[in-house]
Amino acid sequence: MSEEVMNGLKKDYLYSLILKNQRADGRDFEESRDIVIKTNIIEKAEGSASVKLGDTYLVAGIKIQPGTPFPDTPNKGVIITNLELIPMASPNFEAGPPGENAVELARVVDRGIRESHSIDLKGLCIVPGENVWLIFIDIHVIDDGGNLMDAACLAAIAALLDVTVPAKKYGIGEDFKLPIRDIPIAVTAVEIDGSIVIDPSIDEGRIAGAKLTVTSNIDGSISAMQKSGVGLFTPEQINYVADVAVRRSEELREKFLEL
Amino acid sequence: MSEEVMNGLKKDYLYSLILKNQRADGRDFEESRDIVIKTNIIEKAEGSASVKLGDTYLVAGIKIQPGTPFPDTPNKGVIITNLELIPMASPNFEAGPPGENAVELARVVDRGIRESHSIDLKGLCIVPGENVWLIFIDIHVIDDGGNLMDAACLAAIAALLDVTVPAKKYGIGEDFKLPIRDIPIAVTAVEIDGSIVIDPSIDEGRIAGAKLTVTSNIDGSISAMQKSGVGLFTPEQINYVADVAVRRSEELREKFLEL
Amino acid sequence: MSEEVMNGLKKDYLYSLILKNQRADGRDFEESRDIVIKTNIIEKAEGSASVKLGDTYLVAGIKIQPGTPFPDTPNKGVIITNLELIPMASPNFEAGPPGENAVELARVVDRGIRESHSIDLKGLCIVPGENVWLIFIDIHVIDDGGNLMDAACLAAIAALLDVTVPAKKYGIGEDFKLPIRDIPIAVTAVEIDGSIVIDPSIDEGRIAGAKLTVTSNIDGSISAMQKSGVGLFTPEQINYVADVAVRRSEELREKFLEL
Amino acid sequence: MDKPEKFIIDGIRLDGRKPDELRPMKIEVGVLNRADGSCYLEFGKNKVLAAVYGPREVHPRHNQKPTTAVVRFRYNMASFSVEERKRPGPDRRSIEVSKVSREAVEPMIFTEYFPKSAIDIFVEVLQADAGTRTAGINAASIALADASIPMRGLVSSCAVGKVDGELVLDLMKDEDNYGEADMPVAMTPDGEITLLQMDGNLTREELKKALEMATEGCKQIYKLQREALIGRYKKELEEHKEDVELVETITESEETSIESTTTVNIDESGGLDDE
Amino acid sequence: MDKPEKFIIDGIRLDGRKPDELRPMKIEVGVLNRADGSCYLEFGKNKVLAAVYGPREVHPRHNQKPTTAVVRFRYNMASFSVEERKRPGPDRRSIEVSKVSREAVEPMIFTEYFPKSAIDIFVEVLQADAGTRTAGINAASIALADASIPMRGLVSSCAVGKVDGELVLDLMKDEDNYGEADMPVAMTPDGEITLLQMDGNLTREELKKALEMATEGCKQIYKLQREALIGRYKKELEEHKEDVELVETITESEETSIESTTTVNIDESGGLDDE
Amino acid sequence: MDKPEKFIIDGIRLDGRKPDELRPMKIEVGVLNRADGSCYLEFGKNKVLAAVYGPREVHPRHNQKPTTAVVRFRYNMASFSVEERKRPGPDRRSIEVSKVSREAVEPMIFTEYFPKSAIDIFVEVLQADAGTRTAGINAASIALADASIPMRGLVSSCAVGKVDGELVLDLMKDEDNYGEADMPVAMTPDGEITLLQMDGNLTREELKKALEMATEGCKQIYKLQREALIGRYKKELEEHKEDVELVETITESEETSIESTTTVNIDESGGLDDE
Repeated sequence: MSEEVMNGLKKDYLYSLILKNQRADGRDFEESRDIVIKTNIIEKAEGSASVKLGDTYLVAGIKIQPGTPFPDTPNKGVIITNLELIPMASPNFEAGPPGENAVELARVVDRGIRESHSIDLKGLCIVPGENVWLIFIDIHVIDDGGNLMDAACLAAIAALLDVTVPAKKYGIGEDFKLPIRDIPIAVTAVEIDGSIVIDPSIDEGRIAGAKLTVTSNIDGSISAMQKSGVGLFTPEQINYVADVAVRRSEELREKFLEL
Repeated sequence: MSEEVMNGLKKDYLYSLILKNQRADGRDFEESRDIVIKTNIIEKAEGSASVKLGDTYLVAGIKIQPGTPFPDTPNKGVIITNLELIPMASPNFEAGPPGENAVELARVVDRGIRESHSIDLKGLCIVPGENVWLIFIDIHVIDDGGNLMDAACLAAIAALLDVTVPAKKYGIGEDFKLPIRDIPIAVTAVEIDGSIVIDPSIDEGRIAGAKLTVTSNIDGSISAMQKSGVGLFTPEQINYVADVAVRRSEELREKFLEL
Repeated sequence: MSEEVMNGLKKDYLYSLILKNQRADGRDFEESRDIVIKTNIIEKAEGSASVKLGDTYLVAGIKIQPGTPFPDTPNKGVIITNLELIPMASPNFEAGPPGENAVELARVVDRGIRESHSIDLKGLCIVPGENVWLIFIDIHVIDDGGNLMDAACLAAIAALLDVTVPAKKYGIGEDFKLPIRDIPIAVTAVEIDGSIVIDPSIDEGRIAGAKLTVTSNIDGSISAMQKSGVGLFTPEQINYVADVAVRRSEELREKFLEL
Repeated sequence: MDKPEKFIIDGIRLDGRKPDELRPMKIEVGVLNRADGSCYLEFGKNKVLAAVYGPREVHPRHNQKPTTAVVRFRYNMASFSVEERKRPGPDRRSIEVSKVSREAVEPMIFTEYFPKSAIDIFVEVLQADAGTRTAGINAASIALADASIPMRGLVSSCAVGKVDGELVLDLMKDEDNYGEADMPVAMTPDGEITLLQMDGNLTREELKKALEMATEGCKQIYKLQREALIGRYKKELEEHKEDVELVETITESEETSIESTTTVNIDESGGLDDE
Repeated sequence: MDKPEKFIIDGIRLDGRKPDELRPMKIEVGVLNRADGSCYLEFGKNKVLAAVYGPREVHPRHNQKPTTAVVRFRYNMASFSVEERKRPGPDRRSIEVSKVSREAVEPMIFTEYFPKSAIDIFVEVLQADAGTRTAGINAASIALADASIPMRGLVSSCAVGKVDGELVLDLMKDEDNYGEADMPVAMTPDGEITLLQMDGNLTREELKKALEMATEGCKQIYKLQREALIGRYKKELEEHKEDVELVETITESEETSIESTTTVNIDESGGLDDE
Repeated sequence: MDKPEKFIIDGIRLDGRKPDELRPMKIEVGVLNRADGSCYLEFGKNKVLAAVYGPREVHPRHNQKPTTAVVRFRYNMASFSVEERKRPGPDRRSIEVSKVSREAVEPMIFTEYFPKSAIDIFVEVLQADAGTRTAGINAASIALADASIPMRGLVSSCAVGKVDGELVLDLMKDEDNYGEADMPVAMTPDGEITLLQMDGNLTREELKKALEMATEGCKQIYKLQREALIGRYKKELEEHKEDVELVETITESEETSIESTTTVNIDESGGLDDE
């Protein structure tokens, strides 16, 4: 009960701030929290990255091994994206197979990478119909500080940029860097009492009505979108978020030059 | 609690009717409810049928694809029968893997078809020991109005009669109609307060002591029987139900001439 | 509640006995309960044994069939050890996949056999990298009277000694006795109020702080150890239990000459 | 089918539709006995059933919410609904579709009226041909109304896609398989968005136009949904002759208002697509 | 074994039995310590254990029934009980066998004496050779009595099958594999049927005769079950010398009544078969 | 790597360590925001995270213990932590490691202070290189302290193994793969044993010596754990300037007592190994 009272108070407080064009951590509505990306943190993985986005912390590891292609794409490599909301990361997460939130996060990350054609899957064919490179993207959420979506997308693409395909180990020629052709960046916004704020903190995420993630590419086009949450957007709000997301993704993409 | 009171009242009412040789819907003890069978309702399935038996409604779909035979029957096709009591069909059904009722239904349907040698499994061998036709019978219960067993058996055999084996699609010769050699029909009776009634409604099924399903063939022989429910039958009752079932199955079999 | 009161009283009683250097069933601290081992009790298994250890009763069955070796040991047979705490054996066991106790028991049994090199796994290779003998050790706990670990280890090794490899059945030469090179014996001790007692009864196991299993070989060396339970041992206690275990295992090993 | 060279020839799509045309849609309300509300819906070759149970008790109890109803949505594909037999049970795709579908209809339900209880929505796909999630949402929305669940309004759903570089409404299977973008949308009668997903490639200008096309598509569907519910209502009334006089007045005026805003009818209007 | 040409030669079956003869049966009562009641039963090459716990508390509580006990029955085959190793855990066959076995014994239990509680019956098949479900039901029935669960009577079970076109009692493995019908039956002492399954092919006349044969088989088994329980009862009494005098009178009279109706004994009587 | 001919040459191991030397260890306390206590720990190439939540409510309630807290321990390996990708979710090995790890730390927790509640310990292995369970226990012990869970003392853990017939402290991966014995141990500050596992081959004399080596190893680790916690404590104090004066006195005297018993520091001391 007292927890519900607290949540009510917190909600009222955040609402009152929004009315005054303010956020609890002093950010502007279009401002992200600080981001720290580190790559090559797990030597045993073929690629890896950790992302800190404000209080959110997660790790992505890429494992690569040869395997059978899907029957309908015999000459293409395979991407398998998995995300776990391990109970370490939040009192709200439980052990067990991925629930709907983890599945949604993994699938939106996957679509962003896949639909931007970021990875040249045809370049990952070894023997057509028989042997291709399987790319396992595993994202481990360690600390849930809100907006896991953007952090997960950043970690996935950062880890992919770090990948060396271990061809030699399997006797399939020389090792080579995974060719990455685009850097899709996801930007998430939420609607709170009619206002739109970018990169919601965990408390903002909790009181938000609807959430929208827009993943955009180097050329400014959009490769994935996902609305979630029990709430509504007007078409105008969608277009506004898309604009902000494309702008913001350009700034974030510069992060990757630093790596 | 009030639900239990209602159930008690309903039980008393149905019992009192039975004593007067009556049923709640006016049927005779040996009378089935109306049956409507439609076939070829799912174009993407190789065979399909819906069955309405009174308030009960279910759909069977047959998918056929080549696959490996069982090691002990290398030159025979394979039947896999599955039935789902999806939560749409009744407030008493829950999502998840099939429970004991669904498993029992599927297995009795399967035995009726298998033991009547309705399908010529030897005719479904492609390459002995390597490749045979797999026949997946999937039964989807949509609306539980009682006596799912008889409806499920009808739907399965009706869908099988509708099957065209898609040989061409897999480059294995020309498409052909699945050869059906018998039309096994299941008839279920329940014991209520010493009386035997055929094709129980959902309320009759609920208050019944024991239930007996008899699946019989064109030649009047029996290919499967299953007693279920916490109750008893005398041998005389069993023989009586068998007689009624064989008679009734002959009437029902005529339905299939209409298809 | 009353059950907890009873448990409290039982605990006090057993504690008071221990203080007087006594056990509820009159045994010395280093004394095991009676053991009855029977082999070849399941004709359909390639090897089998039942073990009664006091009130504890369990059955081990060995099934052997050809299969694929592990990639990293292409010329070795495979041991798979499984143990089930079926709900028949105790009011505390539940149906379902093995829990942590069953997994621990199976793994300690497995390690004792594996690490003593009791089975010559290289002698179980049929075609290197392709076909080897798979040895399934399945242990069924029927009646939990305490100290399942020692009973399970005894049953496993007794059943292995009973094995005839069914080579003829699979057209791979003549049947042969499974060559067993060592007889690892597990001895378990528990700490109760500072004292160490061997082969705990179920009540002793329940009130014990910590438990230690030591599996030793013909040459007096140790092949597996496992401390379990929420309690502590001093290094001296560990060494003491190891000494007792090696001594006791020599006595038990003589049991196998009787088989 | 292999990829065709062109999807739009002289402004006409492979199945004869114009770029902004929906597939035919057929709606039957109240088709199930046990469920509190139900709907069978076909559009194009999609065939879906929706059922609603509730408000009803929540088991186990710790899943209850003290101040609102819990809305649960289970989207499921029958094993025989697709080309290759699908293994029964939920996969990752259906888990995601269930989640976004729930979030598409839940904003319209007065959940605050039913604290501690559950409203269960079940969608079964009997045949799939691109657009099953939008079909399911359309059917669920009607089933909710049929179950007399108090709602702010019906939700309508369709997809906009891109083929041959051109935006088209309501992708059918081949357009979906080889198309350049797919964007399922669900909307309130006021044009507010409750579902939005997209994969593929859209410029910001295309997104803007796509949202406008989706709005038009959802409007057409809304009218079909409303028509179907009124049809159901009239049928019920006819079964209670004594009430007919009063009712006719009501329904006629309703019908008039419909006819004044639409010329769509079941045969010539369209369907939905969402993947 | 490959299919033999004939299963019955000169009225004798492959294992030497007459068509209406059961396999040998061996019964031990009260073999387990932890269970409230138990029974080890062999017949033919089948070896099964049954254990009963209860009446005891039901977890989770919403599985309780307010006016009767819940009866639960778990039939399980050990991995090593069959030719090819069986994966541990329930499969579809064992789920069905558990259900019909529960329904075979539950009608005889006074469940109304123990509202809100559970009676748990566990059957473990240690070795299987056709007829495990009937073996399990026979053993379960004895274990229930051993656990002092109030019952209307013991349930007895055996199968009737058809080989070479002839009805035979209690199929063994080869008869089951290649036979033309298999019909496991369970009966009350009054000859009422609590379990009946059949697959294969029977005419109505054969069914009638098969039920008669099953009735005879079950009668024989009932006597063996009763004998085993009395044996157990006497043994217990011997362990309480002070009560012996009173008891001997009782048991002698019981035994007399048995001997008057049967000449079967453990070695020359038979077993059961149900699949 | 293939098996090397010798693991110890002139008293030096393949990675340059002496037989009784631990791998380098790095400890960071309080690295997570959501958890009540946390620790990141590297030793050798192992990288593990530990988090503690609690005391907190137990769901479902029938898992509560009326007089003590329930301690739960989940050891989990990330899919990318090992050479071949590991399937997500618990396997038999991680179930066993979770159990013995819980039993390694639980004896030190004052569980009786928190009846009906749960203390949850989560260990995630981000990179594995032999010794992950001992690394996890060391990190968990610190995370428990960081969460202010009342404890009798810290638990410290390392393994002793046998290679080339010689006992060595803290096996690294290659020594573990080809070694003759592996014995992970966890100890209280008083040298009492809370975890002990062994597989391989040890004589009774070797066991005795191995326990002595483990005791020395755990002592060294204990000091590193204590140092890390004091570092964390000081940092917190610095963030609360007003309290500094009082505190400095305390921590200085603490530090002195540490320096008087150890010369180990983070860079030159070692790690742990348990498999």
